[in-house]
Amino acid sequence: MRGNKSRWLNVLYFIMCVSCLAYFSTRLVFAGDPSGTVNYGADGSIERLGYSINFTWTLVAAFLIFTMQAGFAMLGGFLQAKNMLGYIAHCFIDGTLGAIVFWVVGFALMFGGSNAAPGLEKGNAFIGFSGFFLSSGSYDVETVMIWLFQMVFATKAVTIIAGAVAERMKFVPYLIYSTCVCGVIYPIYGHWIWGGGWLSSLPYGAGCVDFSGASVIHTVGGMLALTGAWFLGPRMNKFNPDGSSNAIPGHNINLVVLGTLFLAFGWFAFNAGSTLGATDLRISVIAANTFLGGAAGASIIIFASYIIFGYADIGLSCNGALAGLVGVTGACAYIPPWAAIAIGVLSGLIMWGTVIFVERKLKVDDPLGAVAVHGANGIWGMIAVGIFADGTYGGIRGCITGSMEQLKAQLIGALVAMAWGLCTGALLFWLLKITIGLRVSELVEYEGVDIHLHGSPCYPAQAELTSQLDTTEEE
Amino acid sequence: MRGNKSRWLNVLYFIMCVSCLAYFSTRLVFAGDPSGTVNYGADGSIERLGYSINFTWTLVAAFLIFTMQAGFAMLGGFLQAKNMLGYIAHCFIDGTLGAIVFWVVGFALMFGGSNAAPGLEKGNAFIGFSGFFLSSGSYDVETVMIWLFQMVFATKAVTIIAGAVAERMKFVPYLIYSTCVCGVIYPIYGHWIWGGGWLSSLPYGAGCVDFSGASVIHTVGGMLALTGAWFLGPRMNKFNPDGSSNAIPGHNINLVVLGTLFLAFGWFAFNAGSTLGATDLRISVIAANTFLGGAAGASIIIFASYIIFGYADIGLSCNGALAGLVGVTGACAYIPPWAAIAIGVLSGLIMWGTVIFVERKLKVDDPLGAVAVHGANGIWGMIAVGIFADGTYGGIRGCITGSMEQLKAQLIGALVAMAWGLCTGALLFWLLKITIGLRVSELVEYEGVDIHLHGSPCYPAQAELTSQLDTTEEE
Amino acid sequence: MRGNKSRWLNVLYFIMCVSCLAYFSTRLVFAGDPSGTVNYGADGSIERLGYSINFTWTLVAAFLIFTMQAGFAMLGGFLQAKNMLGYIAHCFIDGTLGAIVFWVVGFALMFGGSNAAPGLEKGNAFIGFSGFFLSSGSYDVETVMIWLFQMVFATKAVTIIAGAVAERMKFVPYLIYSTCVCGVIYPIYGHWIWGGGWLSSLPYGAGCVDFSGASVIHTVGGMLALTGAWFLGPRMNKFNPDGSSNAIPGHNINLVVLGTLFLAFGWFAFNAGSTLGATDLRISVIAANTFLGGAAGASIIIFASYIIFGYADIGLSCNGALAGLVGVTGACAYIPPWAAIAIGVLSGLIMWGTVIFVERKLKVDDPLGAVAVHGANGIWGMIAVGIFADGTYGGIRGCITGSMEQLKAQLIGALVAMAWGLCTGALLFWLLKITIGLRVSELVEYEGVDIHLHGSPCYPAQAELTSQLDTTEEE
Amino acid sequence: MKKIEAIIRPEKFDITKDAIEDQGYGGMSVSEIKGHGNQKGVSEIWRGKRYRVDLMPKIKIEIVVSDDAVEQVVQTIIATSQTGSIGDGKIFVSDISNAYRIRTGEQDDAAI
Amino acid sequence: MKKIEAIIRPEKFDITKDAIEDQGYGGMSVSEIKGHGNQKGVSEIWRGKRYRVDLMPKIKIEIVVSDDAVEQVVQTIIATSQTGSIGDGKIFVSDISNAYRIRTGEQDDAAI
Amino acid sequence: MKKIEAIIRPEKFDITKDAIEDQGYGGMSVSEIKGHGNQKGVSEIWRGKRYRVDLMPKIKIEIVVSDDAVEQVVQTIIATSQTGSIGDGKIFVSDISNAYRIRTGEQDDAAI
Ligand SMILES: Nc1ncnc2c1ncn2[C@@H]1O[C@H](COP(=O)(O)OP(=O)(O)O)[C@@H](O)[C@H]1O
Ligand SMILES: Nc1ncnc2c1ncn2[C@@H]1O[C@H](COP(=O)(O)OP(=O)(O)O)[C@@H](O)[C@H]1O
Ligand SMILES: Nc1ncnc2c1ncn2[C@@H]1O[C@H](COP(=O)(O)OP(=O)(O)O)[C@@H](O)[C@H]1O
Repeated sequence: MRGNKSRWLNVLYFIMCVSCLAYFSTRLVFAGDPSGTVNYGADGSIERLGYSINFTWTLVAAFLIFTMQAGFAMLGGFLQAKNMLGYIAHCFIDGTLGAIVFWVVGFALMFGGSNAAPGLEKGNAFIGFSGFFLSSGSYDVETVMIWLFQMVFATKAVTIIAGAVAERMKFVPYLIYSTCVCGVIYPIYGHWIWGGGWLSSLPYGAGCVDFSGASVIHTVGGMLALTGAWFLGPRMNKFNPDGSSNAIPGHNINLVVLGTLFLAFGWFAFNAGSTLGATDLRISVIAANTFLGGAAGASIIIFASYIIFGYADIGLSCNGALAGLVGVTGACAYIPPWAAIAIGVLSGLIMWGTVIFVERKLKVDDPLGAVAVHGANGIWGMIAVGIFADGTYGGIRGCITGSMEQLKAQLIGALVAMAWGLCTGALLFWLLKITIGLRVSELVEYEGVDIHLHGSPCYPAQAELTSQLDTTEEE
Repeated sequence: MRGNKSRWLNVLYFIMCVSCLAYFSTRLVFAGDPSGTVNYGADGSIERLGYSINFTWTLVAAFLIFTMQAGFAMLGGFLQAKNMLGYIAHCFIDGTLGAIVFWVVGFALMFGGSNAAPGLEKGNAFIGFSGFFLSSGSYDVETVMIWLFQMVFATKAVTIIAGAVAERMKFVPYLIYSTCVCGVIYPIYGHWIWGGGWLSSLPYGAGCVDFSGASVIHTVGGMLALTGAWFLGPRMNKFNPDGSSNAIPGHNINLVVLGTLFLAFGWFAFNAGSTLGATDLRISVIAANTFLGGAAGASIIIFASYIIFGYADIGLSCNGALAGLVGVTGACAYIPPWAAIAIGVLSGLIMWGTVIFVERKLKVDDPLGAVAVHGANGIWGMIAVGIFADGTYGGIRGCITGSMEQLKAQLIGALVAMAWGLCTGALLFWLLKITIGLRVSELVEYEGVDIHLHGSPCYPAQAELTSQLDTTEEE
Repeated sequence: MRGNKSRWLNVLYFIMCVSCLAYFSTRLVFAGDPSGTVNYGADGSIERLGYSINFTWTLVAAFLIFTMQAGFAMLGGFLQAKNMLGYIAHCFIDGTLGAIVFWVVGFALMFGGSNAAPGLEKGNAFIGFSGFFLSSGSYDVETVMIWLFQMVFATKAVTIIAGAVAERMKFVPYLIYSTCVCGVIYPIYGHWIWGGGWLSSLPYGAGCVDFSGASVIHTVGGMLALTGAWFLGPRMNKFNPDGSSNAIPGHNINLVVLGTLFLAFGWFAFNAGSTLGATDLRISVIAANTFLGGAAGASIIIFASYIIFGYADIGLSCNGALAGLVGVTGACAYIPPWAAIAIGVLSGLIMWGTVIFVERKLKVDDPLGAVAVHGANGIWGMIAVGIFADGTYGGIRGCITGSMEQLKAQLIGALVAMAWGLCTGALLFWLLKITIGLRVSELVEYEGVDIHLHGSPCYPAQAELTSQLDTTEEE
Repeated sequence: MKKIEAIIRPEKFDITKDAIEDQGYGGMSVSEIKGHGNQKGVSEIWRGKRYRVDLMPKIKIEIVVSDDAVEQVVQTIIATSQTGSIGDGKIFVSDISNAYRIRTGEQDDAAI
Repeated sequence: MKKIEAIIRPEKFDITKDAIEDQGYGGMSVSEIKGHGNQKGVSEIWRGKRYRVDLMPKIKIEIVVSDDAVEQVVQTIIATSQTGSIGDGKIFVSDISNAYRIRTGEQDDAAI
Repeated sequence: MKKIEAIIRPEKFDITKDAIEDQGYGGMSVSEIKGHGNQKGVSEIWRGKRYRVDLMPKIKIEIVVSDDAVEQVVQTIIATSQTGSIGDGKIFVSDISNAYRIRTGEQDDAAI
C-alpha cells in the first residue's frame, strides 16, 4: 500500500536507466582504439616524471576527498535517531548512484569543450557535450583521472542538500532530484566557471575565479538546499502556531564532531588538490589557509557561545568549523594565512546569523544548517576572493591590493550561482511536488522514515529484552 | 572454570611463539651487513627519482589500505551488540598479531623466490623460503616496503573470515586459525599467483592473472569463511526446526554504512596501489573502475530491494557495494569503465543470490555475508578478467576481444583457489574442532561472547541508572 | 550563576586574543613583498623535481596525521557517556584553537633560528623568535609547509593531556592550559631537540636524537598529564576511603578500537613523514617498524590479559598498541624490524605496569592512561634509541653496536623532558588552581560535565519516549 | 488514593500529557515498555529478509491521584489517546495504601 | 482482576512469553529492569581491573488477568522460567480495581 | 505484604540502595523512568537554541516487604534521599496479595 505508486515510478526509472545504459554499452564495446594505457616510468624524461607526480597528487587527493562522504554521513548525528538511516541512505546513494550519473552525463556537460584532457573537445561557453560514458576518445588515463577528481567533487555537492531535506522527504523524489543535480544542474554551472564557460572569461580582473568550489559547490548546493527545505516545509513540531520555533535535538554529537574532523581532513585534499599538481608548491599555503579558516570558524563560535549562553556549544562550533572551511574554499590559494583567519572568523559569525535568519525570518527548517554553512558562506567565500587576494598567486588581486576589479567579477559569479541554484531548485522541487509529491505522510514522519522507507531502524534495539524477541521468518 | 583449558593452551602457544622469536632474534642481532639505508635525494638521476616516486606511491597506498581494518571493524554493526566486542577483537588481532606472523613466516613463504626485491632469492614454483623475519639480505628498504604493502593485504584476507564465524567462536581456536591463515594458507596460494608460482605461468593467455586479489584474497578468504561457518554451525535461533531461518538483526546500520565507505576508500589504494608504481598512469583507470564497480553494486541493490520489498535496504546495499568492489578487484586494470559497471551490477546480484543460496540450500549461517560478498564475487572477479579485459593494458585479452584463452587461465586459477580454500579450511577447522573445540557454550552464546571472553560488554551501560552502580574493587 | 566568573574571564581572554590579533594583522597587511609563490612544474631541473616530491610527501603526511585528531576523540569511549562531550570538546579545541596559537607564537618559538626554511633566521640555543604569524619572510611555501606539519604535531601533543584531566576539569582553565602548552611549553622543549637547540648538540654520540617525538611530544605530554591529573585530584568514587580504587567503566569500547586504528593509521605518516622527504627511502623501514611496534604492544597485552584474567581485554590491548607505537616513535628510523618488536613488547608491559603504579602508588587518577601510554613509553622510547640503533641510518649507534655514548645523550634528553614537563606543568596547574580553580563542582561532576559546560548531553535521548518530549522555545 | 497506569501509543503521549496537566494533575511518572494486546505486530526487513516484530513500543504513564479524581483522569486519557484502531492501549487502576513526599515527609493525599 | 508482575531471567523471556500466549493470555507489557535478590552479581574487568556488578538485568512482565486465571498463569511462568539456581526471579500478584480498553472504552474484565 | 515504590533522584540511588541493604532488605528491582511533580524542568541548548526539558530522569525502586517492615524501609529511603529541594521524589505503598519465588516455588512471606 504505502509507496506503491512510487514503487512503480522507481521501476520505470530503473528500466529507463538500464535500457539507456545498455544502448550505449553496446556501442562502446565496439568503439575503436581505446587509448587507455600510458606508462611514464620506462621513459625517462623530466617532463614526464613531473607529469606523473602531478597525476599522482591529483589522484591521491581524490582518494582523500572521498572520506568526506563518510564525514557527511556522520553529520547525521544532528538528526533524530529515527531518521538517521534515511539521511545516511541519501548520502550513500549520492556517492554511489551519483558517480554513475556523473559518468554517464554530468562530466560531459561540465568539461566538454574545456580541452582539459583528451576526448573533451566539444562544447561551448554554456554547456559541454563530449566525454559521455568516458568512452572512445575520453577513455584515456588523464581524462579518467580528471573524471575521478571531479566526480568526488560532484557527489559532495549533491550531498549538501541531503542535510536540508532530511527527516521528511520521500525516497523516489530524492533519487530523481539527486540524479538531476549530479547530472545536469551542478555540471552546467560548473562548466561556466571551470569548464571554460562564460563566467571564467568575464572582463573584470582575471574573470570570475573560484579556486575549489565556493560557488560551484557550496553556493549552488546551499541554494538548492534552501529551495528543497522550502518546498518540503518544516518538520512536524518545528514551528509552533505562534511562529516561534522549537529545538529538535539530534542523537549523537560525538558523531558530529568526528564527521567534522573527517570533513576537515578531506578538505585539505579538496583545496590543495585543486591545483591538479604537486609541483605547484602553493599547495602548502592552500592547505594551511584551509585549516586556519576552519579553526578560526570553530574557535569564534566556542567563544561566542560561551559568552552568550555560558555553555561552549560544540555542535554549533562544528558548524562553525565547516563554515570557516567553506568560507576559505574560494580564496585559499590567493591569500596569506592571516586573511584565512579573518575569513574564517567572519564565516563563523555569518553562519550563526544565517541559522537564525533562515529559521526566524524565512521560517524554513534546515535540520543540518546546509543553507547557513554552505549557501551563505559560499557567497561570502566568493566575495572574499575579491577582497583578500594579495596578488602573489595567479595574479589575482583583491581590494587589499587596491583594485576593485576582481571583486566585481566575484560578485557576478556569486549572484549567478544564487540565481541558478534558486531557479533550477525551485523548478525541480515544484515539478516533483505537483507530480509525485515530496513529503512522507504524517505517520511516517512520526514514526521515523527509517522503518517506513528502509524497513529497519538504524539502531535496531539490542538491549537484553529485544535480543530475545521472537523473530519468525515470513515469505 | 570457564575456558581454563584454553587458557593453558594459550600459555603454551604463547611460550612457543616467544621462544621461537627469541631464538631467531639472537641470530638476527649478529646478522652481518644490514643494508637498510638508501637515500635517493642526494643523487640526481632521473631513474632514481622515478624509483622514489613509485616507492612513495606504494607506501602511501599501504597506509591508506590500513584504514580498511577500521572499515572491517565497523561492519560489526551487522552483529548483535552483545557479540560486538568479540568481532572487533578478532579484527584487531588479525591486524596486529597477523602483522607479526606475516613478518615471521608468511612473507617468506609468499615471496621467497620471486626476486621482487633484495633478499627474496630462494623459493620454487610451489613455495618460497627466504625473507623470514625480514632479516639479513631482506633487511632492505625495498623489501621492507613490499612487505608492508603485502602485510596490509594479508591481514585483510584473514579478517574476511572473522565475519563468518562471528558471535559463536571460541577465542583460542580463533588465534590459532588466524595464525595459520596469515602464516601459511594465504601465503602459499599467494605465492602461486603473485610470487612467481605455477599459476602465473599457465600456458593460456598471459597465465592466470589476478590484479589485486580476487582469488588470492577474496576467493580463498571466502572459502575459508564458508568452511569455518560450516564447522561452527549456525547461531542459536538462526534456523527453526522446520528448516526455515530467522533474521537476527544487528545493532547499528550507521556503523555499517561508515565501514563500507572506509572500505571503499581503502579499496582505491588497494587496487591502484597494486601497480606498485605511480609512473604507471593506468592507476587512474584502475581507481575509477574500482569505484564504479562498487557504485554499480550498491545501486542495483537499492533498486532491486525497493522493487521487491518496497524498502530501500541500506544494509544489503552496503553489501552490494562491497560485492561490486570485490568483483572488479581482479579485472580493474584491464577493463574500460563501462565494463566495471557491468561487473558491479552482476556482482550485486550474485551477492544477493549467494546470500539466499548459502542460507536456504547450504543451511550455513554467515552473519556478515563473507561467503556471498567475498567468496562468490572473488570467483566472479577472476572470470570477469577473462571476459572483459580489452587488451589495452598488460596485453590481457578477454572474450570481448574475441579470445577465449585468458578465460581458461582464469577459470583454472579460480578453481584452484576454491579447492585450496575449501580443503585447507576444512582440515584446519576439523582439527580444531576435534581437539580444543570451536564453539562457545550455549550460555556464553546466550549472554554474548563479550562478557564471557573479553570480560566486558562492548557498550557498558551508561544510563543514569547504571552510572550510579556501586562498583567495588576486588583482588 | 554557575560559571559566571569564568564567563567573564573568558570574555577577557577573548578580547585580549582579538586585540592582539588585530594589532598584528594590520601590520601584516602592509608587510612588504610576500614571496608565497613557487611553481616547480614549469622549470624542469631534477633538483626541483626531487624537491617537490619531498614537499608533497611531507604535506600528505601532515594531512594523514590530522586523522589522529579523530582517533584521539574516539578514545573517549573509555569515559563515561555523561562526560564524553567534555572530552571531545577538549580534543576539538586543541585541534582548532591550538592551530591558531601555534600560528601566532608556538612555531616561532620552536623553529626560529633553526634556518629550516626561509624566515626562520632568528633564535638561539634555548628559544627561537622568528616566524610569528607566518608573516613577511616566513610567508613562503616551504615555511608554511613545515608549519603545517609541525602544527599537526603540536596539536597532538596538547591532546594527550586531555585524556588525563577528563571528566572533571573546568572549561576556562582548560582553554588557558591548552593555549600555554601549545604556545609555549611544547615549543620550547621542541626547540631544544628539533629547532637546533642545545639538546641536539650534546657532546655524546650524535647528540640527543628523537626521531619523531618520543620526548618532545610523548614524554613532555605525559608529564604534563601527570601533573594535571595530580592537581585535579581523582574523580569522585575513584578511590575508596581505604585507599583501594574502583573501576569506572567507559561507554563504548568499539569506539576505542576504532580510535586506536585511526591513531595507528596516522602514526604511519607521523613517523615516516618525519624524514620530511620521500626520496629518503628509509621511510619504508620507518613505517614497518612503527606498525610492528604497535602490533607487538597489542599482542603482548592480549596474551598477558588472557593468561592473567582468563579474558582477552581489548580495551587494555588498545592501550598496548598505543604504548608500542609511542615506544618506537623515537627509534623507528634507526632500528631493524626485530628491534621494533622487542621495543613494542616491552612498551606494552611498561604501560600496564605504569597504569598500576600510577593508580596504586601515586594514587593519581588518569582516566585514559595518558601517563602510562605516553609518559612512561616516551621515556622508554628515548632510551630505546640508545640501545637498539644499529648504525644503518644517520650514523646513530646504540648499545647493540657496542657503543654507550648515544645512550648517555638519550638519557639526558629524557631526563630534561621529564623535568621540563613536571616543572612547567606543576607551575601552570598550580597557578590555575589558586586563581580560577581547576575543578568543576561536585554536582557538575555527578551529573556530567556535558550538560553543565556544554549545554547538552553528548547522546541526547532518542528513544520513543523522549523524542516526544514537549520542547518549547525560550528567549 | 488510586494509581492509574495507562499504557498508550508513543505518538499520543504528548497531547495526553498536556491534557492531564491542563486539568491540574502535574505529577506523573513515565516509562517505556513493550507490549501487545490484540495487536499483531509489524514486519521489518534485515538484509533482504522480512521478519516480524510482535512486541510494540508503548509508553506507560503512572499517575497517583485521590479517589475522586480517578474518573476524570481516566476519561481524559481515553479521550485524548483514542484512535479507534488496535494498539490504543489499556488503563489499569489500583489501590495505593499510602504515599509520601520525600522532600517534606508529608503523607497521604497531601503528598500527591 | 489481578495484576501479575513476574521478574524473570532475560534468557527465559522467549519461552515464557510463548507459553503464556499458548494458554490464550495475549496481552502483556514488558520492560527491562535491574535488580537483585539473594543473587551476588558477577565480576567484569575494565582495562585490567576487575570489578563487581551487583544489579543484574531482568525482564519484568506485567499481565492483568481475571481472578480465576491467576493461578494458571503463575504456574506457567514458574514452570517455564525456573532453572533452580539463584537469580530465577519473583512473581508478585496484586489487585486491580478497574481496567479500561482505550480503543473502545470498555471496562473491567471485558477490557483485558 | 506491601510493595514500596520509591521514585528518587538518580544521584541518590547509590546511598539509598546501600542503606536499604544495610538493614537487610536485599531484594529490589530498579528501573529508569522520567517524571515530574512540582518540578519545573531544566533548560539545555541545541545548536544555539535554548529549550526546556520538562520530564526529569528518576530512578524507581520497587521493594516488596512484609507489612511490618514497611515503615522502616520508607523512613530509611526518606532519610537518605532527601535533599529538601524540589525533585526529591515520592514513595507509594500498595498491597501485594501474593508473592512467589520462581526458583523454589515458595509462596507469600517466605518468597520475599
Ligand atoms: N492483559 C494485559 N496485561 C498487561 N498489559 C496489557 C494487557 N493487555 C494489553 N496490554 C498492554 O496494552 C497495550 C495495548 O494493547 P492493545 O493491543 O491496544 O489492546 P486492545 O487490542 O485490547 O485494545 C499492549 O501493547 C500491552 O502493552
Ligand atoms: N523483595 C523484592 N522486591 C522487589 N524485587 C525483588 C525482590 N526480591 C527479588 N526481586 C527481584 O527479583 C530478581 C530475582 O531475585 P533472585 O535473586 O532470583 O531471588 P531469589 O534468590 O530469592 O530467588 C531480582 O533481580 C530483583 O529484580
Ligand atoms: N502524582 C504522582 N504520580 C506518579 N508519579 C509522581 C507523582 N508525583 C510525583 N511523581 C514522581 O515523583 C518525581 C519527583 O517529584 P517532585 O517534583 O520531587 O515532587 P514534589 O515537588 O511534590 O516533591 C517526579 O519526577 C515523578 O516521577
